[in-house]
Amino acid sequence: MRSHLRIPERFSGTKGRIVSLAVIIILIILLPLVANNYVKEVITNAFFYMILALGLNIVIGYAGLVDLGYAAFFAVGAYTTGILTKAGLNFWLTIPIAVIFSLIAGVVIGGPTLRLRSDYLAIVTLGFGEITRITARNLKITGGASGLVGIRKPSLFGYPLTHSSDFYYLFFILVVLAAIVAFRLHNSRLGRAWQYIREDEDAAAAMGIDPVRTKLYAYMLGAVFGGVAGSFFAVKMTAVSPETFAFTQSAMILMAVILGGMGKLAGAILGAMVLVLFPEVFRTIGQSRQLVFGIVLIIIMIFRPQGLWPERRN
Amino acid sequence: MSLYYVILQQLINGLILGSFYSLVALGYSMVYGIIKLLNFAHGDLYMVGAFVGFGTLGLLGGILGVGWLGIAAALLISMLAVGLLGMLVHRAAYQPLLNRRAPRMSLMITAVGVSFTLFNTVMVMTNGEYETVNTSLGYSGISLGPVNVTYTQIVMVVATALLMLALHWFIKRTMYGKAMRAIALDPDACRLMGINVTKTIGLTFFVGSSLAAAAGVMAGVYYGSIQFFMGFIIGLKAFTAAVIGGIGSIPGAMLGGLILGLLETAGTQLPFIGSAWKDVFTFGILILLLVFKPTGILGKSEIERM
Amino acid sequence: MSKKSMRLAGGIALSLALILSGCGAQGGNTPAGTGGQQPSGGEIKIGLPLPITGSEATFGKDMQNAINLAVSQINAKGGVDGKKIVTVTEDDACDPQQATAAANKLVSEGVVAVVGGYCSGAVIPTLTIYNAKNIPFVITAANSSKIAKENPGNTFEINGTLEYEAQRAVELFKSLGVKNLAIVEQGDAFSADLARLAEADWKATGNPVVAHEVTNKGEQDFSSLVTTLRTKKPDMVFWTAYYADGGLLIKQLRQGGYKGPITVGDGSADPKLIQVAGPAGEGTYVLSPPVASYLPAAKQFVADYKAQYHQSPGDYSALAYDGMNLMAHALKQAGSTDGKAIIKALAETKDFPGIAGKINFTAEKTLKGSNIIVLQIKNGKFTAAQ
Amino acid sequence: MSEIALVLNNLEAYYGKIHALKGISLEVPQGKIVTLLGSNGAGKSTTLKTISGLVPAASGTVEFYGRNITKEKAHNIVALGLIHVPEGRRIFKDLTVRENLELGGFTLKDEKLRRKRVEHVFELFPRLRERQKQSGGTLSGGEQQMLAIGRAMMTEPKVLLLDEPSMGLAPLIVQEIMRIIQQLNSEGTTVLLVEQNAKVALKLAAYGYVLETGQIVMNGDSSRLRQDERIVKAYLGG
Amino acid sequence: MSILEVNKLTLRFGGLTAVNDLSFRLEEHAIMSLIGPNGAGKTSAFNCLTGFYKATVGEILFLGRSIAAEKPHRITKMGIARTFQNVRLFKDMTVLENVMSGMHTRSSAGILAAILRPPGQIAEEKRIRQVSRECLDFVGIEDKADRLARNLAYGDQRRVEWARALATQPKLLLLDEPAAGLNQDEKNQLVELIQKIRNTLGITVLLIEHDMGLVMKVSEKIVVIDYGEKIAEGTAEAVKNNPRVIEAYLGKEDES
Repeated sequence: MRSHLRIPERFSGTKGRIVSLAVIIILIILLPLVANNYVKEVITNAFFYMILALGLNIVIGYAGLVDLGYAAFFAVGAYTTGILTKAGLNFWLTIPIAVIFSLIAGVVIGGPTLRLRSDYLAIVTLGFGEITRITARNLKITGGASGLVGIRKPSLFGYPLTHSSDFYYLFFILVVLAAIVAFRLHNSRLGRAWQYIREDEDAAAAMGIDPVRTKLYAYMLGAVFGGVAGSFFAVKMTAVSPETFAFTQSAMILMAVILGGMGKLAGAILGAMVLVLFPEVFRTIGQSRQLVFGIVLIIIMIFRPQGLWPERRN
Repeated sequence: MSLYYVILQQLINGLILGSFYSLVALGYSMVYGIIKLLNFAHGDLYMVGAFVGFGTLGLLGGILGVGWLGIAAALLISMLAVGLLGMLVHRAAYQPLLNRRAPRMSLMITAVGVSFTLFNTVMVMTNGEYETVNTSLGYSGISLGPVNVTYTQIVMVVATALLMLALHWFIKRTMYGKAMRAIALDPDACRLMGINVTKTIGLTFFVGSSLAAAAGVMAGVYYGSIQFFMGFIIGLKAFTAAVIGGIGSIPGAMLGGLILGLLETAGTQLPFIGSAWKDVFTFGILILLLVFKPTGILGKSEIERM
Repeated sequence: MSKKSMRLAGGIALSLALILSGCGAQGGNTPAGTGGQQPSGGEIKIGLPLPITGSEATFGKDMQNAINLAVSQINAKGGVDGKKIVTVTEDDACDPQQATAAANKLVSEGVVAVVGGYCSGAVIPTLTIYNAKNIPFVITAANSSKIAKENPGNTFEINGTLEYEAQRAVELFKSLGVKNLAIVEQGDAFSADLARLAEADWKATGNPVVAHEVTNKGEQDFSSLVTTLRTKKPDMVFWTAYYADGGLLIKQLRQGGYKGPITVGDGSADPKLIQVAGPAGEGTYVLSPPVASYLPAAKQFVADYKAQYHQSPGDYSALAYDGMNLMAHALKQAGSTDGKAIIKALAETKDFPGIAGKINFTAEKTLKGSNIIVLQIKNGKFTAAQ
Repeated sequence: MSEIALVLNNLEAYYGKIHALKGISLEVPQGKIVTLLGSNGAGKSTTLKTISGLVPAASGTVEFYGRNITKEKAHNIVALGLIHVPEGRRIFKDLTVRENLELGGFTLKDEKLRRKRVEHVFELFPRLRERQKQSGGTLSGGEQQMLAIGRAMMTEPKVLLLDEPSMGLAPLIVQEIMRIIQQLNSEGTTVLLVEQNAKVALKLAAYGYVLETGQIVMNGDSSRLRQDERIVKAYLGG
Repeated sequence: MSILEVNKLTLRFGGLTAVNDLSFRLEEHAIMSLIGPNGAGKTSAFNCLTGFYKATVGEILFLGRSIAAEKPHRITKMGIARTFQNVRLFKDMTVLENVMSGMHTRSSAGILAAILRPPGQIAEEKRIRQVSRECLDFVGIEDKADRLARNLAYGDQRRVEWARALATQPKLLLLDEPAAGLNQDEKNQLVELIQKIRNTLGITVLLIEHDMGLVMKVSEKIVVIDYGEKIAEGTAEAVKNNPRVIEAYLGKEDES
């Protein structure tokens, strides 16, 4: 009986979803035709946080692991690309290298700590984040405290990417790719394994799932998202400095995930959008905007503790 | 200076720094212990405490002077005011989420929101200015060769120790203290004992926040300068200290604070580390410690996830 | 489900509409891609990218106040060629990402020129954004040596570069007979740069740097650092960062038994340094930017500032004031609001009489000559060092 | 003549989204043991939780000696003399046995009285006195159940709600617990007993109610219920 | 031959000895029960067998291979499945997804396959679903496959757990108090199911149980432990009449 009713319901749901998604995508594609650079810049920034939020969502939302130092992965990608392009390497070639380094960072952070309880994991990841930032600040190769400047913007098939619109579209494509990868990961054998572990680690182990290895995969994949986003960040900003990767940055990305709704792809996207757009919309109130932001954050959490668009099925 | 004096002086330095960390970590750990919340706003309560103390000193300074009497009054008033603020934060921001049994992550993000709110409120109110805390405390003290300890430092450490002892007594001996420990274990069972759980959690916030305020006032008096973002670093450090000791454990927080203070001091002094790398050193030791003793030094080993 | 997605779509559309309208009011009707727009209604719009929130907010506000004071004075005298100057402040929060957004916002609001800039890290990524629209930028505080390297041509620095300051510091140390130097910085771009330059210059004189230490911003306890420094036996401790923590360091150096001289860089040249350090501050040498309170030419400015804002001007207030006046002067010289003309006028600046000293530019568009002065704390006051 | 200690009137409650109680009415006369039987998920525990205020009632009333306590907070109900010993004992594992008992007397304002009551519980359960400094978690299952009941006795309640006191205990221990419940009852405490183990419960209680999917499907004197074929088949193991 | 051989197994937590010098053998295709009073160490022994606890001393051989040092997920992969005393489902996932977890060790798609979705991965997903549905069908709740686990009645939640264990395609199934919380009707069905698991799937079954009636009905062999030690072993009849068992376990229960 139920399944009879469910099929058309589902169908219409999917259809509605496809239509609204198509509308959104068309809007996004057409926007640069009417918007000025500021709007494009803000939305590009939102795209950027969406990629990071999708990556962190793998760690936090899918696998249920805390990470207060996600900016470290982002830093690894940004510095790898920054250093290598300054050394003369083509930007696109630095991406696979950034991926490799982020993977290594994921293993280094995940490896020794995955057996820890969540709150301890919180401080350890925070510690790794700080270690990364301080190391970047103290080393010569990373440009020390003032970081790397003068990173060249890349070109694509001979076309130099310099305009706001170029990066707008580039980051939009990245968001789409990231969303597809995140979606597919979530709906796969590995994605289910993450969910099992998040819900009950012992039961998952009893089903033959290796908790440590599975969690490590989450860290590694999260790290890759962060690393790739970092690579693009470096060339978009043309500068990388250690303070960009401070704890507040990690907290921002974490907020995007939780504000939107942990574990939910659309939630991470929505959260990143709210987080970037909110302070911009309230730019006019000047110094109080962060105060208003804080209050709004509390209010949202009180009324939507599961996030704006939570993962919840009936 | 001979090596002996350097070690002695650094031990003293570490101890004083550590006792501040301990005092802030205690509140962090208490709140964590009872509702499993990483209260990122705790450092900001410390900051607000410093400002309330500063304001009180300004108001009462004329009557009580800016010596120990005035400072003691400022300390008490700030502890009371910030304690109440902590209760307000709990009631307004955290309890609604606890009532809905919200995920712990949401609670944590709410704490970030509270931190933002407190931090920016003070920023707007002080116009982002640094304030200078003027007291009549001098630098006289005890000197052992090149080793210096001022009377102010001695009083601060003694006051910190007294506050910790008082807290220990409160937690171990009074019914409310026992209730707090019981709520940490099983809040529903506590309701069935006739314990008003919400009120007791509020009381925990009061105690934790007033300890942070005490540390804030003392820091203001001791260092002489306060500003709206002074809570951020100490918040992170207190969190670290609480975890080193075993989060949720009161003696653990005290121990963790002292260890952190000593570690940082050692990191500054040690060759090849120095001040530039001292935080890397501290976090490195923290991570190693957790890898080998995954629940902190005095933490209970229990398995649960967020 | 579909309802939800519709709601999301609606939400996105709404927020897009909000930002579009937030800035579109002015930005929307200006033709895209052209430089200096013709301002309507006899106004010249000038953008101020400054840190208004975050830990550097104090400095941002000091600068904002000074610039607005300059603007009100200029407008009171009839403005520039009969046009009133209006300012638009955008918060960069000392963060590169926010700064880029702020810069784009200013551009889309149609600013003709930009004055301000405090954190080098936040300033650098914005230079090309302004340059793409030929918008001139007078930087009144940020002075990392990397700015000149990245300057696409539209940017002018009126704060003396750190190279000059480092040289001035080394001269001072030599004159005081220092041999062993200890440097303490704060790990940010500015103080690290100054520390690095000073260390190189000092070593070039053949003398050793016995310690180069780093503290964290907002960290209040330097006692272990002090003990460490004392074991290195320096003849001079040089603090290259800001006044709040600098005051604490001085106090704790004295408390910890350090008896040698102390010098602080221009980030610490603020009366609050004396307040924080208290009696311990006596005798400290201060490398100061031309701070208003100690400049004979700035007496009137200080008085006006106090009258207007009921507080003393901050570290970079005088330079910010000069920056605005310089920009107004250049606008007059250019005789139009065309960006290229203003940039040309700025580049041709000759002996502009700022309250902080005469302004001339090098080929790199940085301030020619050093405007650093050496002060010393005596009887709780900054006085010119002899 | 016996007064009615506890009356439930058409009580409804939700447990999350599940309609757990669909109109429960029952009476517990003073001085008696009344048992509530039913399979897992029938709503027995929810009934007790609704009485003691842990779960809010959606409609209907709970009256305690004529006083409507439906909307009272859990901690206030305790002060009235109605104590709920929850399923799974729920003792404070990291606190000592003595501290557990002291917390049972949280509502007592007088420290001396509290100490006296602890002594009284120790007389009732000498094994707890031996272990008073041990932490609750180190006790065996039976001892934990004793502690849970002893903790509830600290306020000398008029009515005791016991949820599955025999759960997970070996038969020998179950017998001892039941003996204790009987003793408390004979000393004047009214008991509402929820049990899986119908055999044991009906032996102890004077009256029984049978709950199925949130509704009372049968009630009567224990002796009558013990004879009922349906009961025998479903709960006593035919 | 014996599928499982436990030799002198001892488990200590600090000062407490949970399992003491326990030895027994389990023959292939048998149904055996491990019984004992509460706190006797039954679940601790179970946790040793499945790798959740590491035995302090002793040897555990599964099909002749030592598994005492193996991790739980490895043991599952070798062919031992278990259920938990208090049902531990993935509550916010559907019944089908719960059972699919059992197929984890019997499938192989990795990260790249998840992202690229080659035909092999799609076929594997299909197979996982199909086998899982078969397992649900076997325990009789196929119709509830798409419901959230948390919304199921207790008895059905138990069934999901059994289906999930069966989906790991074990050779040996360990059931930890499977009858707890079931009514008599459901207990009778459980007995049938246990027999069906052994008879049609050929899986050896070892259970811990409190319900003596059920134990007596279903087991071919019973091991009784008390205070972590084995006090008796044998058929239901033999154990029932063993005076040590009566004293430790049954007490004077049957007076009514």
